[in-house]
Amino acid sequence: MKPTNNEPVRIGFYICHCGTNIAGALDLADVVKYAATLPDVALARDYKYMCSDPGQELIQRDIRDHNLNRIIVAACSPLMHERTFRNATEKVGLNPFYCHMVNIREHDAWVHTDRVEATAKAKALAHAAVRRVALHKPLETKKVPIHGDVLVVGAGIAGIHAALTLANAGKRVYLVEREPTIGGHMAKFDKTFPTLDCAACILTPKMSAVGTHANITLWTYSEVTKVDGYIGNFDVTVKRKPRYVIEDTCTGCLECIEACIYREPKFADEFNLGLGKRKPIYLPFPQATPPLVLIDPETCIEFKTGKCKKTCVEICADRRAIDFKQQEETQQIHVGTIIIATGFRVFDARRIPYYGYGVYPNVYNALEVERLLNAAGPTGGEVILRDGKKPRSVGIIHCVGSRDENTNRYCSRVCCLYSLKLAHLIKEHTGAQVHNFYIDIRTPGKSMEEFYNRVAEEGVDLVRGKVADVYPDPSDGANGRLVLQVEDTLSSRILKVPVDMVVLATGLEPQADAQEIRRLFNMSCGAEGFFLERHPKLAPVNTFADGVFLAGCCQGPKDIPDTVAQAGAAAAEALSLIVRGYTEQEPNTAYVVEEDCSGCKSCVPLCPYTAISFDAGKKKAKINEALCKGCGVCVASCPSGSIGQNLFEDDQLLSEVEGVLTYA
Amino acid sequence: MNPAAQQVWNEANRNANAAYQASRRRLTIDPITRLEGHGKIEIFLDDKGDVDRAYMQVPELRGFEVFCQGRPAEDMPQLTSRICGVCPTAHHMASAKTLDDLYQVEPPPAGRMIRELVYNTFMLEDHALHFFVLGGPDFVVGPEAPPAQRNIVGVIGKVGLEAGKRVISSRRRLRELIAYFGGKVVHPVLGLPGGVSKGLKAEDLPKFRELAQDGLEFALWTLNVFKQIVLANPDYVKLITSDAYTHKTCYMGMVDEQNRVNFYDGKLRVVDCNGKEVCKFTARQYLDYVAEHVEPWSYMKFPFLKPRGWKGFVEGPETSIYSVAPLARLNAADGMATPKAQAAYEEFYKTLGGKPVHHTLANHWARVVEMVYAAERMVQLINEPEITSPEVRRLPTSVPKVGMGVVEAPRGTLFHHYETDPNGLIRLANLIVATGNNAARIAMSVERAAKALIKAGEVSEGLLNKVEMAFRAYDPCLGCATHSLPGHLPLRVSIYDHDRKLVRQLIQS
Amino acid sequence: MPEREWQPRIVAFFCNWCTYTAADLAGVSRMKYPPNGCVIRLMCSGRLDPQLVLTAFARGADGVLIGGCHPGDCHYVEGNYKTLRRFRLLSRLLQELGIEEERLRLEWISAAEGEKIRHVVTDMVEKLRTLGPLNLPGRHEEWDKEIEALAHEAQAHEREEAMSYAH
Amino acid sequence: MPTKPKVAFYWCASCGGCEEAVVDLAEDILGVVEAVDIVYWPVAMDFKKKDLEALADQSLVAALVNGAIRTSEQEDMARLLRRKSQYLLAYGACAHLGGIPGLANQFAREDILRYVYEAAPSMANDSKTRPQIESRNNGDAVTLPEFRNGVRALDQVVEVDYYIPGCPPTPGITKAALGALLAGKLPPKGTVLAPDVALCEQCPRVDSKPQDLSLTQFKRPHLTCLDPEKCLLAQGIPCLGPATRGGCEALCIKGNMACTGCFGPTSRVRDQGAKILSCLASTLAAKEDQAIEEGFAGIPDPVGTFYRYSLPSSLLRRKVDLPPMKGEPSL
Repeated sequence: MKPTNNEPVRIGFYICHCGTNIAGALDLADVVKYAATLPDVALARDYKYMCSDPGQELIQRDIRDHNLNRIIVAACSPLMHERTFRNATEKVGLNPFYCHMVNIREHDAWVHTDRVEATAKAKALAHAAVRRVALHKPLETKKVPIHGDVLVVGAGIAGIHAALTLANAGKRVYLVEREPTIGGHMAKFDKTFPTLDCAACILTPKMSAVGTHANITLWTYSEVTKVDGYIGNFDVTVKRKPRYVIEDTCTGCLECIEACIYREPKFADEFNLGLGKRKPIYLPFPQATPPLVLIDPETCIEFKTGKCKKTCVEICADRRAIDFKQQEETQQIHVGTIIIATGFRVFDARRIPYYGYGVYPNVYNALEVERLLNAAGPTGGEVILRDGKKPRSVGIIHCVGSRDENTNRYCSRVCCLYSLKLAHLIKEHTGAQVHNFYIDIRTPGKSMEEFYNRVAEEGVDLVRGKVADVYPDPSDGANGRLVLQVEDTLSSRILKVPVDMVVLATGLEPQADAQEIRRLFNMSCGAEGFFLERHPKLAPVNTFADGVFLAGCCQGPKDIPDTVAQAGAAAAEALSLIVRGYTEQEPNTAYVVEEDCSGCKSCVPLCPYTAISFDAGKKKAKINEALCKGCGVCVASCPSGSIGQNLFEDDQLLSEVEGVLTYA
Repeated sequence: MNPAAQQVWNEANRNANAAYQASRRRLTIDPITRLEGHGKIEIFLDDKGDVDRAYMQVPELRGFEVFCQGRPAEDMPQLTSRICGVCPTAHHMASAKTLDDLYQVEPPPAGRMIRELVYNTFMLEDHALHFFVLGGPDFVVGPEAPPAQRNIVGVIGKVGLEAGKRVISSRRRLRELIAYFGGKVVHPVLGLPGGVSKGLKAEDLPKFRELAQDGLEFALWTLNVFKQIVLANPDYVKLITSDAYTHKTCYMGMVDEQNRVNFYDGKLRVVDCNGKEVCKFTARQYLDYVAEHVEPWSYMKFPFLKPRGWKGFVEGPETSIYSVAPLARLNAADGMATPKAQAAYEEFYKTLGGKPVHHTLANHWARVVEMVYAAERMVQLINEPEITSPEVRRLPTSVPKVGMGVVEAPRGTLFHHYETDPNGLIRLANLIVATGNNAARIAMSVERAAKALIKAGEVSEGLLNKVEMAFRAYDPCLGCATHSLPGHLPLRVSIYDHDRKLVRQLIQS
Repeated sequence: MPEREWQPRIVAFFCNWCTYTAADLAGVSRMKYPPNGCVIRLMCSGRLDPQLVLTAFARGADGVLIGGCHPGDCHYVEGNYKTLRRFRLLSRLLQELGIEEERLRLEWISAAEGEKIRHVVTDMVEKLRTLGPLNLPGRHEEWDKEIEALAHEAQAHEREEAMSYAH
Repeated sequence: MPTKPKVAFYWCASCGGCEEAVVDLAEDILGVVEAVDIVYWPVAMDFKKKDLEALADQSLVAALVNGAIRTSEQEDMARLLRRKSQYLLAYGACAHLGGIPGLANQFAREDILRYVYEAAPSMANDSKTRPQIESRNNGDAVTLPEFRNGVRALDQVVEVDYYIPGCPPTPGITKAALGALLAGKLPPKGTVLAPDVALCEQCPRVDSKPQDLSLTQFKRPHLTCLDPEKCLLAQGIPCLGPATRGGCEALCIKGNMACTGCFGPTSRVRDQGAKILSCLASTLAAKEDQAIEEGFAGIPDPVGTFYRYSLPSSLLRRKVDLPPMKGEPSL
């Protein structure tokens, strides 16, 4: 499958120093010398930075002056710069797919120590490329239209911000939230560092904006169950759980809650992490959006016995908003891009037994304390112990479930600062003596260090040391007081600090079902389980699934400013696709050579995208290029070698194999 | 291979090569022609220029028994048929019967009939091939005729184009029947344990009834041709009965309950050179009655009657050497199971002076008698009401271990013996093939012929052809005989004087 | 080129989305592993035609490493299951033809598992060292000497004949 | 008058089925005999090697050689015929691909000798006599020729111009090939003279094959009732049809048994076994190792199934650890 016009193949071979990244690890001159000897190679050069403008211009000039018709760039990973160099060749009228990259940085210079061997490997890879590129064919990139609607999954601050950004730009957004209300973790906070402005004050306006926005279809208490299709054209199935209250007719008057036959709330209230109580019919919290009640069938008498007076229904009267028969329903939507903002999960402190969380009543995690501090919280903003007393001394333990061999190695990034915030707020609310036990204080970011200094000056006691044990004070009349044992590594003394309340600065973890979500959307996860961005610097909100973007803590722990910034970035990425209206795809599609096909149908069922059909009239298989994603499964399986694949033709791959092995 | 042995091999090899290179400039008949396979004859003369010793060698080894190891037993009918493309159906059937035994499953009546029908059709057409194309020319055209004529084309010239066409078209139509059931006529695929892969459609029955009838007429016509051209010619009769082609050995053949010839199934009966029954046994018992002897100068093994032990290449009532193939089958049986064949059988013995007949060349006649039986049997089977039943195979249920099977191939008794693991993968395979069974007698015939025909170093092309005839009379299939050897080598006759020097070069012209 | 002492040679077929990216990650993370493997990029491990594996061995590879996404994670839904099935059968076939099991290896390596790349390549190189060279081109060459010998002999013989005609 | 074109037939390590195939031209063989001058055909005519050597080089239009190559003798004949003829045709699966005798490439020659002359159950050979390359018998030196360590296809020994595939080739394609040869209407050198589309195209059962087999298991034919109308793959029987050149008229299928691949791969495929393996493995539905193994239980002998005829011409050619190895002198 040599080029159709049988002009002689003239290859230009370029090898990049990448500063010292590559040049430092292998003998480039030697590789260039070798490459120059290979068949069809018209010229071979090395250059400091091929990807720089002068580097690209060098290629372009050579194409003109030496009428090259094939270009090989030995440099970094093609996943990094293939497009760059293809564009460069295309600019001077050479089909971009006559350009091929050799990965001698990530796969060679950076991972091998023996200079001779690394150089030899570069030669082998070069040889493979030379053989391969000679067989390349001119190809057209495939344009795929982008559907204008966007799906945002998760309605915490990240999802909310992304959704609003897009909606305000006039795009239709489907915002899907698993919980009955939007707001996510931020809605539970009292104040936010470093400015100490009230979380609700900055969040609730955005929440109601979402609730009322004409371009936003908000589905709470709902989950995405199926995603088909690909960038530009996703078909998404959303499961809507029954809340037993009809959205359109419920006015949010809350009379039904009053009317419930349970006089008093007696069931643990999820929003307040069990610190407060609710009734079987309830509103998650006052500013819940949408402002709709829901019924918990687990606790509702009617659901359990069917013998309830249904006082709620009576009071709702002809609004008829309550519907015990309500069924789960599914919605089908078609969108062009997707933003994943599924957030994080608080580290479960019970995994560190010696801190006594869940054993000693006065050991709290940070989020619980946020609720205690919150004026709308279960205690109306009173920081009180379980027995109702105000704590006189409080110990805050940093890095619980972070930077820890036994739980998570990574730093959760926000704990230091929120611990300082909590120290400040607790002091403010209770006047208690507050001790912070830290490993290191980490306060990167704008005005964070200043905030740290301020709190320190307020007289919070900062102890550098990892708390080794938390146990009940044995002395009489201690009633519930706890002792923290820690080594102060600055004065290297073992301290035993008695406190009334222990706050654990629990870290951030991936959602429990992160793996399922990843599969659903065909993304990847990093080692610690957060969703993996396509490139940490160059594509921080992209994923390996084209058209799917990341925002917020599902990608890794971050604070609110960064989350909002990233959400904006994700929205912008989606927007740029939509505005452009199409995306270019690798023309690596498979095709059936009709006269060769025997009609054995072996390939037909193998295609995951049903791109292969069988023409019963001709008795031949046919591949729909628009549906083909270029995996090549059918090519490898075709028993008579009658299916080809652009960019991955049999002879191209065979020549690559032979190439790498020819250099012994 | 250990270094010492290695050295011996290499040494031997260099010599072999040297010897071989030299032999290319020696008197040769190279290769021996008109037989399926190759062989090599070394003739050594004494000081009077008479034959001192002649060695019939077969230097070939394809290794079927070994490379079948690890293969699924059900593949054996197709694998072993590749031992010989001339009698693939014989190997295929022997193998299928071995699989019946291996899996302890009997084919249903229709399955068995189809097998036997296909098999007799094959015997008929294969005998015809030999009579008209391979062996026949010696008689039909004449042993002394120029080589360019001693072939099928020559035969056609002699019997006339019409007759020639009849031979060809009859064979073709007979082979169409084999193809109907076997898919391919060379290397058919019908054989499976417990029956056949495919049945006979009722609508196709008339076609094959007619074919069987024509087959019978063809066989009788062939018998007639043989009588007119061969028996009518006193020289040929003299040749047949001449001492040069006569050996008193034992004879082995398969017989039915009434000791009548049967190709597909029955017991094996052996008679001695006086026609007295030596033994009668089933396939399962073959290891008690047959053993194989090795000579350092040939790759072909020499089977003999185990109870008698190996006594060398000797004749007479006590010899353990036996022969197979048409003459042997007739000698080993008491008669034929069908009327016209029975008649021909009686005439055969009447003409040649009673049983048993020891004249190797009588094989050609016996072959024609068998053609008549095969054709008559075809007619019987195709008229069986049950033959169109769709029940042609029973699926095996038992765990395989050992299977042994035997048929009468055109060129003689053919044993297959497999042992498998419980999954039916071949662990051991042993094959004793028709020409193998004849090896010892062939070697003797060749030496006898050489001794009788080469006197005082006097060698003519015609004479050498007669040496070949001694050989060809068995219709020896060295393809089969050497199934276990790697590749072929053409037969070469080299004649050396008492100083073991080459006598003279003889070029055919 | 100078004859370097034998080094195991691995041809690696990595899928674009997981394993190839993992190899990039190993690079970005500056992990060190032996230079014995050359990676050939496929969009999906399901593109791996067994002919490529056999060609690699026939052309001198000592080992072939196939890298794909973890089961359930295939970027193309199920390509890696097809790879798995081909691998199982191919591995059996190769062993029956005398190629040791360790010479053909299938690993599921996700985009995040740069460390696994390091481990797998290092481990495979060690195993191949203990197995020694496969060197099929050499073995075929060795085997074919037996016919070349005769070819020369024959030519010699012909020359000889030519001479004799001359006289 | 112009002399008729000269043609030779020769066999190497073969079963004779290919000669039968030529004889199976039946009436047409007379036409062939009319059109050409057969100057060499050991199976049917009394011309000897000397006659062949006497001919001028290139004086044969064509030599049709069947059988695989296992001995020095065969290599020698192949070279002689190559020298004497303008076109050398590999006739039949053995010459084309190595054929069934090529399965011996899974075993060392010593294994064969030991079994045949010592281990076989019917052997009576306590002295462990082996045929000797040179033996002396009351003073007579009797020699046997040299055998190779393995089997080769014809084009692995001499240059081949065309291939006529099949075990054996059908009269149809034989006639077509001879026709093209005599008419001088020949495709590019190296072509296999048969359709370049897989067998399914001409398979009478192709329509009965569903688009999605999603087989849970491959089956062995002797344990399965075979529907004589339905696609054998659809019945779970491993069939090489999809990976095998058409042109045989699907004879085995008509015999209600699976294709075993004797026509070899299409021109686009380098290794027939690898391709059918890939196809069948992809077709299986199983996903877990256990289920996959069970699925393949019906293919207990992949080498024998996928390389029934093509082991010597496959990419690996033979079991890799057989002698001669480097260092060991070749026999």
